[in-house]
Amino acid sequence: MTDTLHEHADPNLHKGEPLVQMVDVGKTYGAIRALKGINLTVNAGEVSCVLGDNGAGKSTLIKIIAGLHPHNEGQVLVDGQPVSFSSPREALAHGIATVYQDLAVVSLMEVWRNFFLGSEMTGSRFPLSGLKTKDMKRIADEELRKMGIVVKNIDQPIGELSGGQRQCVAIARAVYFGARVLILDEPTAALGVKQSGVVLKYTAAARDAGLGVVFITHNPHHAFLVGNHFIILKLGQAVLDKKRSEVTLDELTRQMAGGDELTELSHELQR
Amino acid sequence: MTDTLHEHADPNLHKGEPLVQMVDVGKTYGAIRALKGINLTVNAGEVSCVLGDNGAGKSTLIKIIAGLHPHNEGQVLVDGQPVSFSSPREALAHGIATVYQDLAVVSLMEVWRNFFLGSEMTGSRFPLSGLKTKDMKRIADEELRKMGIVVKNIDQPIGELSGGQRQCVAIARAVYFGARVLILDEPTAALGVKQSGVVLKYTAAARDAGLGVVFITHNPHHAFLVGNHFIILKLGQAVLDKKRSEVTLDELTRQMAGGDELTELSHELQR
Amino acid sequence: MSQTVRTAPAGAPAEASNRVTLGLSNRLLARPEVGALVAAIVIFVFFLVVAPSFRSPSSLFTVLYASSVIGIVAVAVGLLMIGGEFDLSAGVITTTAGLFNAMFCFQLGINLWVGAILSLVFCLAIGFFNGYMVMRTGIPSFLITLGSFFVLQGANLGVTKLVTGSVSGPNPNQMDGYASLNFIFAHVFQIGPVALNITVIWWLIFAAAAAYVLQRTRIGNWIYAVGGNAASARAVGVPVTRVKIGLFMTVSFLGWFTGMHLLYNFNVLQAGLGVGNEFLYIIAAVVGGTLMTGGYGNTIGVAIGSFIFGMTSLGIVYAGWDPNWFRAFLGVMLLLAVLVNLYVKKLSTARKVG
Amino acid sequence: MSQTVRTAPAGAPAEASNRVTLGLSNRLLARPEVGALVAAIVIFVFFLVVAPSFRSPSSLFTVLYASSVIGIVAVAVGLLMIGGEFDLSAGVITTTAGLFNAMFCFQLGINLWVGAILSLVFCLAIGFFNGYMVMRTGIPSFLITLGSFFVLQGANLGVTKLVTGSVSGPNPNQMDGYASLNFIFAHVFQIGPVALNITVIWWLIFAAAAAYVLQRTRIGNWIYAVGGNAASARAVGVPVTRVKIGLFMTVSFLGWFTGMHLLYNFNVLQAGLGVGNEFLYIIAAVVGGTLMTGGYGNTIGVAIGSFIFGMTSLGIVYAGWDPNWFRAFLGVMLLLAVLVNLYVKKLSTARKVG
Amino acid sequence: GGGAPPSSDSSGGGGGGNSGYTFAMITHETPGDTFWDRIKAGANQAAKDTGSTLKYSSDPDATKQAVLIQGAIDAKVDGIATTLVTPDALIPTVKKAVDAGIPVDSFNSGTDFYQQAGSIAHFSSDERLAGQQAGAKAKADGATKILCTIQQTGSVALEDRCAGVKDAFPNTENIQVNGADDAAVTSAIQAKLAQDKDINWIITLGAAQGLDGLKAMDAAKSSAKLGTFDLNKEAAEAVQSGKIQFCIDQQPYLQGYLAVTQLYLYKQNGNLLGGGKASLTGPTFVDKTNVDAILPYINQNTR
Ligand SMILES: Nc1ncnc2c1ncn2[C@@H]1O[C@H](COP(=O)(O)OP(=O)(O)OP(=O)(O)O)[C@@H](O)[C@H]1O
Ligand SMILES: Nc1ncnc2c1ncn2[C@@H]1O[C@H](COP(=O)(O)OP(=O)(O)OP(=O)(O)O)[C@@H](O)[C@H]1O
Ligand SMILES: [Mg+2]
Ligand SMILES: [Mg+2]
Repeated sequence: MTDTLHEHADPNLHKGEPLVQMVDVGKTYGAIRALKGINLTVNAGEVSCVLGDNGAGKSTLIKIIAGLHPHNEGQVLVDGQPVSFSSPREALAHGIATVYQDLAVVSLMEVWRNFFLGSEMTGSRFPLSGLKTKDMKRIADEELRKMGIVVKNIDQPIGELSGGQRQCVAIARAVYFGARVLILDEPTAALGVKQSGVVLKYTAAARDAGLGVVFITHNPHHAFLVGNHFIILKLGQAVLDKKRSEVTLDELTRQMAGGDELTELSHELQR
Repeated sequence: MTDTLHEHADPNLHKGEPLVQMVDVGKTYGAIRALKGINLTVNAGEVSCVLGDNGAGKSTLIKIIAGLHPHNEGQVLVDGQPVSFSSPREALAHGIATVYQDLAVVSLMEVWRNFFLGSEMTGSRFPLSGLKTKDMKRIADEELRKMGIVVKNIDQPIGELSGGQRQCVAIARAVYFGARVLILDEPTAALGVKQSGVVLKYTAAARDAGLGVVFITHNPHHAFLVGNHFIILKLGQAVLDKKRSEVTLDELTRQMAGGDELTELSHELQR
Repeated sequence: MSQTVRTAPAGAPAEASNRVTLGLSNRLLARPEVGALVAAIVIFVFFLVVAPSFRSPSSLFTVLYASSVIGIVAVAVGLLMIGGEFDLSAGVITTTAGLFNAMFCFQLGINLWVGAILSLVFCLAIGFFNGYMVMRTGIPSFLITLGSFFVLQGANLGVTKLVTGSVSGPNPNQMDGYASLNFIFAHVFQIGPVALNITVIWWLIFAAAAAYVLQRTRIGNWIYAVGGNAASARAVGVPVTRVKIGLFMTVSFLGWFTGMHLLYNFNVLQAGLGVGNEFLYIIAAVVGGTLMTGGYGNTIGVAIGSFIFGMTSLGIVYAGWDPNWFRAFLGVMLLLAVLVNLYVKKLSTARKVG
Repeated sequence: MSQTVRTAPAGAPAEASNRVTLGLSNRLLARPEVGALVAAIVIFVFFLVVAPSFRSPSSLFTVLYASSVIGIVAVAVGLLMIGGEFDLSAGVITTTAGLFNAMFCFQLGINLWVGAILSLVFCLAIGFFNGYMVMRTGIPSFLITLGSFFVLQGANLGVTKLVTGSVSGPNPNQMDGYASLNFIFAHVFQIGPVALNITVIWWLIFAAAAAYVLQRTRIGNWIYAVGGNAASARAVGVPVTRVKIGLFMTVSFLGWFTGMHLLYNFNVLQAGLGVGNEFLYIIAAVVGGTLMTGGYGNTIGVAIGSFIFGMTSLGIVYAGWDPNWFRAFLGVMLLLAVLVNLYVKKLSTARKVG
Repeated sequence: GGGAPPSSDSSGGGGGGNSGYTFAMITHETPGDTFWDRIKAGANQAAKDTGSTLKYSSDPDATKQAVLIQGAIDAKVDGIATTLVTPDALIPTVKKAVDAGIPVDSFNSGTDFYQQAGSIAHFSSDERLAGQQAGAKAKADGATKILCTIQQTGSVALEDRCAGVKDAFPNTENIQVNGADDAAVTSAIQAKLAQDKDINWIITLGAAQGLDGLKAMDAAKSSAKLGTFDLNKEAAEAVQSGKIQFCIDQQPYLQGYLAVTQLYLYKQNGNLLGGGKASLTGPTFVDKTNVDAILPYINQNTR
């Protein structure tokens, strides 16, 4: 997989250079406030982890970067230029690829078509030139195998896959096409231990290839394995914003959940 | 929450008594085999954990018990009687309540309507008698608060909630209405540490109230905290089937993922 | 603005901090029927200005009558659409109902009440058939009811021809039971200078009853659920099949009702009547804020949609515009109504409280 | 059965164990058009048996012609439906196209080619308008195109009356350019005893081209995606708005094409023509296996659907059945076609390989 | 079948029994209209009387009507009777039939074009003339303004009728109504009467719309008078009771009967009716003076 990443990564990335910056960004959905005063910098070659409770605004945050919803307040800068994406296509054109928590795939379409959707391989640039169907099937299959996912039939509609398998397709796609910034919204939530491990390795590899990564998760252990920078959201506001060097796993866990709940719980439930 | 459970639990449940038994059950989706030769017993007052890789057939297994898909092979017994549910309504009539991984809620409907959907509170048994709207809103709100979820407006369409919040509504509903058997398909996947803890406590409380619980998860730690019985599926077949006394957390984790991958990974990724 | 924001004490942010209670004006604006209401008012005022003869009370009642004849079936079609299905046979079933009643009683020489009740049973059976086929086969209701639309249209003609030897039904006005049926289905109340057709009253009753069922009963909850997400609804134990079949039967019930009105008001029905009305019902429902894909809407909105349609099609006549352009005006009016509706809905979500 | 099951070596169960390659017969059965094809064959054989005059080759070509006139626009409507939208103005736009061309050239006395091209531009503009409004406002396409349906219908009548003083357009057959346009849009090839209308050839070309685009090009991929799940498609960078607008314009392009055929074949167009055809297109698409909700279907299937419709409506006439029951027969035939289609699809998934 | 006249065992024009001919009749009928039902009744009776087989089909869309004619050619029928409502659209196909050696006659509409089409004979009422006569009657009755209702959008024949009325009485206004819905027709006429108080005469183009017009006048408390095209039982009774001033009858039964009989006689004898001109079956007026005589025929569906 590292080869895939290096092949596709933008060669002009320099570690530590800011790719995406959010300055005092806020967002309301009609009457409901989802985000307020968020500052976040995504640097090349670093993983920024966003943690937080359910409904804290994590998905909203990344939907803004990905161009799915415009922000209402503050500024988003990409490569230093202020932007307000009106469609994900624009974000993709800036090399920002995203795995969404809830809108990953088109159920009725085949696995390989989903994999290449929006970035199909064609013979020429002419819009009606034929698709390279065989190559696309082969590549989709290979990339999925690298994640340890073997779909029974690459021509199956993706709606027939299990929830985790679908998630893997979406992740494999984003990694394959994510040239500069990779955004992952709870990528490991639906995955088993093994697949989670693979995703974490991918994340690390992407970071090492110089990409900027935003990694959203509920799992402080996962976050701490790969993150360079941690932000914890609560009710739409950042309550913690620290470098890896300034924080410990214990602190993260405590901040996330009001303490070592899991350990406590295990005592409580012990029989 | 324990009070909720005790209020609603069937008083005739006796610990250890088998509620649901699956004997050599198999299932194919058209050309695709999803399950084969599964034996599983859900006893009153016990938690049966089903673990397995993505696509192993966990969701398929519980969809059979829940009456969503009929099985093709073998037998399902409820209270010793062979059954083949043709709709979830029949399963619910047998006191089997389920939280599904992928079809939890009706997005356009209000939170409280979703909570009570299918089990509305009405003034009388007459089908056109008025709904007890106020009571329903109050109870939905209370039950959600018990899980630590505060929705901004109980009249909001549930589609506007975050993924985790939606999951919580579905869980709270199943617990509230689950009178005999409670089935949870990856309930903690979308949840933060804190909410996960709440769900685990619920699960334990349900068990202690005498319900039979089927708990599906990717997380061996969560499973081990509450489970009495563990089954690991691989490619539709059971590869491990042991009582709590016969197994350790380490063994579970190893079996699930081919070993202590996470620990290994953390070494690998350590910088 | 009149919104209230309850902010919890700072110490307990996780508990209730950004909890929100929407103000009355926002809650009102968010209702599906309000957009339609505003559109109706705009169009009403518009015609008051451009069409002097629109201003008399009797004109209003003519418009109400025209709206009610579309509106009664539209109530049921709206419910069905909220439940996620279509019924293209809703137009011709009105004619089937009337013809069945008239011919049956004429041939056997029995009381019209018997025929009316048998006709009702027959219509309900058609509704049941539609619903059963849709649920059983999984074929979209558009296709199933298109089939029954064609079959009923053909049967109206074929059976009438067979029974009466012509293509119009017999005239029931000399038969037993006519007076009472005429009163129930087609009476006209003279209130001073204006004539109020009883269908207007029925229309309002049906719309209100349906609104009650939708908002306040378990069945209403189920209707929204089967339309919004049938799979989820089934998963939590909603009897999806029964609800949908019930909705199809509701459509055929109100189709029967309108058929009775047509029979006892106009006495003679030609076999080709009713074709095309199925779309007017759908238009009324959609203009009234019902979602084409199901799960959202309201019968009050549907009633307003019917009123908009009735008002527009007669308003053009009252205004005395060139009849050749009738359809063009109608189209523009409909688009305007829908746009106003949309604009109001946007307003309701764009107002901030945070 | 001819399926192959590749079983991996027992040592590596996690790698590829229950991986499956479907056999040819199962893969064939799973295609959207196969059900329609089987239904078409059943109906074809049925009419061969019951209608002696159906058996002559010239009858077949008449059926093909009738199918092609529906089928050309149905190809585009099928694409649009796969893309998740409807177009109710597809029927009247054919008339608009023809009338525009005839009246424009007649009034100005210029070459018909000029009018034909301007008419094309005009139709594309209507398609663009439909698509733009749908995407811009988020109002369902059913409503937007219902509006343009009414407006075009009214304008066809109003403008024609205004320009020619009657309700039919002028006859272009003495004007410059008629011969070449007639050849392109309405030529009839005499092949021995049978007459093959050029529209049949065009129909097959359009259906094949659309099938190629759908299956083999990036745009086809996008059409499926915007119909299957517009939000997901947008999220991965598919230009949803452009794709949908393009689809609406395709419908109006083929509507224009059919309008040209009507004009140069029948010479005089009545302003009321084309109303109701929009549903025939939708029927053809749905009978051909297109999903009403979008994301699934195939233009070969749509072509077969058009053929089923053409065959059924003429077959009933060839069979000489009681014309009063025509519609009833048509309804039953359509239901049968859809049921056969469904049955075949069930077959394809019920066959096991595990 | 309904009320065929009690005809003695058929012996038409020198033949009879089973002639073995198959004729096709193709019209632009909108299904379920009593007017067309009379045409069919006449045609069926003629087929019975001449011992021929009749295949009837129809489509209101001219382009599809042309396909139906093509279908009749394919089926190699012995003769075709068709309406020529959109002559230019149908003539090419009719010519094909003639070229294929199938005799064609025409009826109901297309008076000015039947010869050009190669039709051997034509039976119709002149729509425009009928309209003019209706307009003249209303004028004589003291009309100050006439309302003419058109129940099918964009139909040439209906437009012609209203145009005729306007010829005779320029202060005539048209409205479009939805003929498939009596309630809609009633309210539209009612609205028009309220909008324009000058209207004191209404001419409807179909019997059912005439009856709807009466309802509308009742409701609008209008004292206008009403005449209508076409006949049915209720309309005739309304004429009898003086509510409708007149019905214009173009004798559809006769048109259908003659069209088929002409084909039969042409095949059998080479007979031609009309002497190279269209044979008019109307307009005839049914009013208070003659309605009693005609009513029995209406009741048996032949008038
Ligand atoms: N389309 C929407 N309309 C209205 N409110 C919304 C919408 N989407 C999200 N919200 C609200 O915004 C807040 C933040 O939601 P978001 O999805 O960003 O949370 P999250 O942090 O991703 O939670 P989770 O971990 O459960 O996925 C929630 O309170 C939610 O109810
Ligand atoms: N409706 C369906 N049609 C065809 N195949 C299906 C269908 N649903 C599931 N499958 C297949 O059955 C297998 C088991 O799926 P299932 O959803 O039970 O897995 P799972 O163990 O729940 O996985 P996950 O942990 O990812 O949710 C998968 O290979 C999947 O592709
Ligand atoms: Mg989220
Ligand atoms: Mg699962």
